[in-house]
Amino acid sequence: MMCPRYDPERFGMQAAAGAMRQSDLLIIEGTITKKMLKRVKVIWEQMPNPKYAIAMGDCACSGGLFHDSYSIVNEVQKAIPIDIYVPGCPPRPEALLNAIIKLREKIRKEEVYQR
Amino acid sequence: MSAAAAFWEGVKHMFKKRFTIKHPYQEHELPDGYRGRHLLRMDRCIGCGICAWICPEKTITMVPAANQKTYQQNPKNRFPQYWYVRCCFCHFCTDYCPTGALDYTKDYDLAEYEKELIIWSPERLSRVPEGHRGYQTEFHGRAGVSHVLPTRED
Amino acid sequence: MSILDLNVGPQHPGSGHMRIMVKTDGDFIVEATPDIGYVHRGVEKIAESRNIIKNIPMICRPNIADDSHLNWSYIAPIETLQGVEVPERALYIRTILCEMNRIASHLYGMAIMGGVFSGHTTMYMFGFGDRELLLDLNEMLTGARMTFSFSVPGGVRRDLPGGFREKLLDTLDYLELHLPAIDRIFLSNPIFVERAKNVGVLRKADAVRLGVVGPVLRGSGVRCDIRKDAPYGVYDRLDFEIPTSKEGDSLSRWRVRFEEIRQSIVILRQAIRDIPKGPIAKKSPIMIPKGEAISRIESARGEINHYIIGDGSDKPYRVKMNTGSFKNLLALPFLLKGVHIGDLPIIYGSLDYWPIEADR
Amino acid sequence: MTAAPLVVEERVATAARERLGSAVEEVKVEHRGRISITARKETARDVATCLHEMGFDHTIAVAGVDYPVEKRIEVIYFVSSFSSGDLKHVVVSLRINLDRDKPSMQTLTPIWESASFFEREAYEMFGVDFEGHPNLQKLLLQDNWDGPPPLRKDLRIPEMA
Repeated sequence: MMCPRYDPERFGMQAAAGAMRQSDLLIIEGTITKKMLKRVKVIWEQMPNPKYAIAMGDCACSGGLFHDSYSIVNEVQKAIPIDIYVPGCPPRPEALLNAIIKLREKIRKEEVYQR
Repeated sequence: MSAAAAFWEGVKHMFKKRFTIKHPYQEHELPDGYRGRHLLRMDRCIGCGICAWICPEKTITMVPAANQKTYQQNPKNRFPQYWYVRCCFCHFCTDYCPTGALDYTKDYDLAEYEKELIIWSPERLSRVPEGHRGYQTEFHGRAGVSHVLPTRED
Repeated sequence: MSILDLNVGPQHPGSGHMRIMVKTDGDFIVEATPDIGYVHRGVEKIAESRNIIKNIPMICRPNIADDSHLNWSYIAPIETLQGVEVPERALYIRTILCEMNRIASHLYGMAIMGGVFSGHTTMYMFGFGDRELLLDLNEMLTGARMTFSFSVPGGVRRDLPGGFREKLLDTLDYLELHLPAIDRIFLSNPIFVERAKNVGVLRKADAVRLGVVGPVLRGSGVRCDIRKDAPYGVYDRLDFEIPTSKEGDSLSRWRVRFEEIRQSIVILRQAIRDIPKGPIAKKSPIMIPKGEAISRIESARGEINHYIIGDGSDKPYRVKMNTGSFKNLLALPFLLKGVHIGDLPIIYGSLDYWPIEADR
Repeated sequence: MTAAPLVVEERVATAARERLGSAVEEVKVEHRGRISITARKETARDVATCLHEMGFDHTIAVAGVDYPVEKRIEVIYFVSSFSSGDLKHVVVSLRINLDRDKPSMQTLTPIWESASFFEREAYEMFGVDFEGHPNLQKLLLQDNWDGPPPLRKDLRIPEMA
């Protein structure tokens, strides 16, 4: 999605590439295994409030193709509050951009203290 | 090959045609046969459940049609219901459907705030997106149980 | 001499999660042990519980940048066991999809592993920009951008759509014009050459001893490519060279991948020119007869094997999946010994390591 | 596929039979490019060294297979060759049968260093103990994995009917 054709910087978005303390949107892209869940929680705690999370792709939303695997976390929303689910395997870049536009509408509507 | 040549290579691209598609205002034109959301033709579905059987993630559950509508070709009154949060869009269901009741659409925007909203009932599936051309027979596998596909001279 | 522990964390701008536990003494790495498994999804266990058609989308997921090779490598043993004779046209269509995928996968690797890891954003934009054109072709042929699940035992699922031939030839012409630009800004850019030359040198003997595969092996001067050594599909009818280079450093590995893009363009032109007419699939039941078979397919990251044991039912008894990245992982601790910490991204990037494919 | 004369495969098979003799239970040429050698646990190491000298210098895969009915676990080393020209298309599968309750064998890493990560994975997924392996630890599973080795047939996942 970050590529020149669907340039997200038009929306004021930049890949933080690991700088969790300055980012406020966490896109969970792909499967969360049990081994990775600890690290995802650590990242989520490090992000400053208000922060939002998008579950991108089937594996992040519901385990998708690997829903009956022994090392997969099927419901990520138990660990991290997810704001928007983007189905698709992987979803199209436009689907993710539309989801981010939808998230911005949700942010405008709700007050900050609700976070 | 000096660094200046490399730098000039990048600068040269400033004068070329812009590559970015301004997404919400310009749309990338999708080819026919793009594997997006499914389209269900409720007058063709016989409720056999082959789509539910072949689905790798068990996304499809067979549910009765809403508001007691009955279809004579579907005695058991069972229609596929998709939970798109689990669907991998491989479209084996469309290929294996013996009566060709399922079809490809170019609709890919399915994001929702809650997971339960992404459950598509048969009625919601049978809504035809605008600009949908019935290319169903051209791409449709009509494979029956074993997947022999029609030959098509290029 | 104080040894400090440094975690090159599981999440980093590269593709997929993989941690390298690095022990450093000052600026130099004493020892680096890779800690993988953050994206291990147990593909082999699930594959034993689904029938061979249901397995296809799942088997292709570990490497979505290189989906068609995993698919072909999973299908090949089933076809040998079933004894089904795949029609010519289907083999040609598979070769076309695989070579398009190899170019897209190399561009992805150069963009992320080469560009982002060495802070070279222009290469990132060039690589992903050109890759989009190939994804459009994939959409046209199979209906999906990266995850096709396109080959089924006995053939392929769709025929070439109208207008595909012209669009493919146009894209190849554009790529051939744009490759020198990529070469000027990246491979021959003195800033990148300074960082990548004589960095992470893997000599020929070590490459053979460690059993690395693909461009990493050919970068060290070993001329080995499954498409030439044990030709499958229609590769014995296509003539192309195998690019190798002697030095075995990071730059030569990228140079080998860059030349392979050129060779893939040559292959694609021949394949689209003499593709025969005829059926694209043959009726084959959803069942694997008793027996076992192993396949060898050359993917963008090296040799992929699928070892499948059938027991007569529709579910495979055992699927052993083996990918190039898992074999190249052995070179990482060897290459990182006694290296300056600044070279770690360059060496790790030059292996074009795809953690999801390695963890399976 | 034309039945090309299996010259190379026959030559390798006969060479293996002479040099190993009793150490090998069975040497079979399956079809073009595939030879399978079944060896016992004790003689695995010298069969491996003999194959290494013959030119098979790296492993392309090590697969574990669990046969609960026959109470055995089979470890298969698929080896091939980079250096020698005519052996490039040949894959030799060295099969070793181990008892299922306590599967353990001597590691072949000193001979084929490319097998070290494969053996760690077989140790983790099947519980096969490779004596003498440089660092036999977990590779893929999560840190607090307490279940049985996952790829054994007795760990059932929900979908297994």
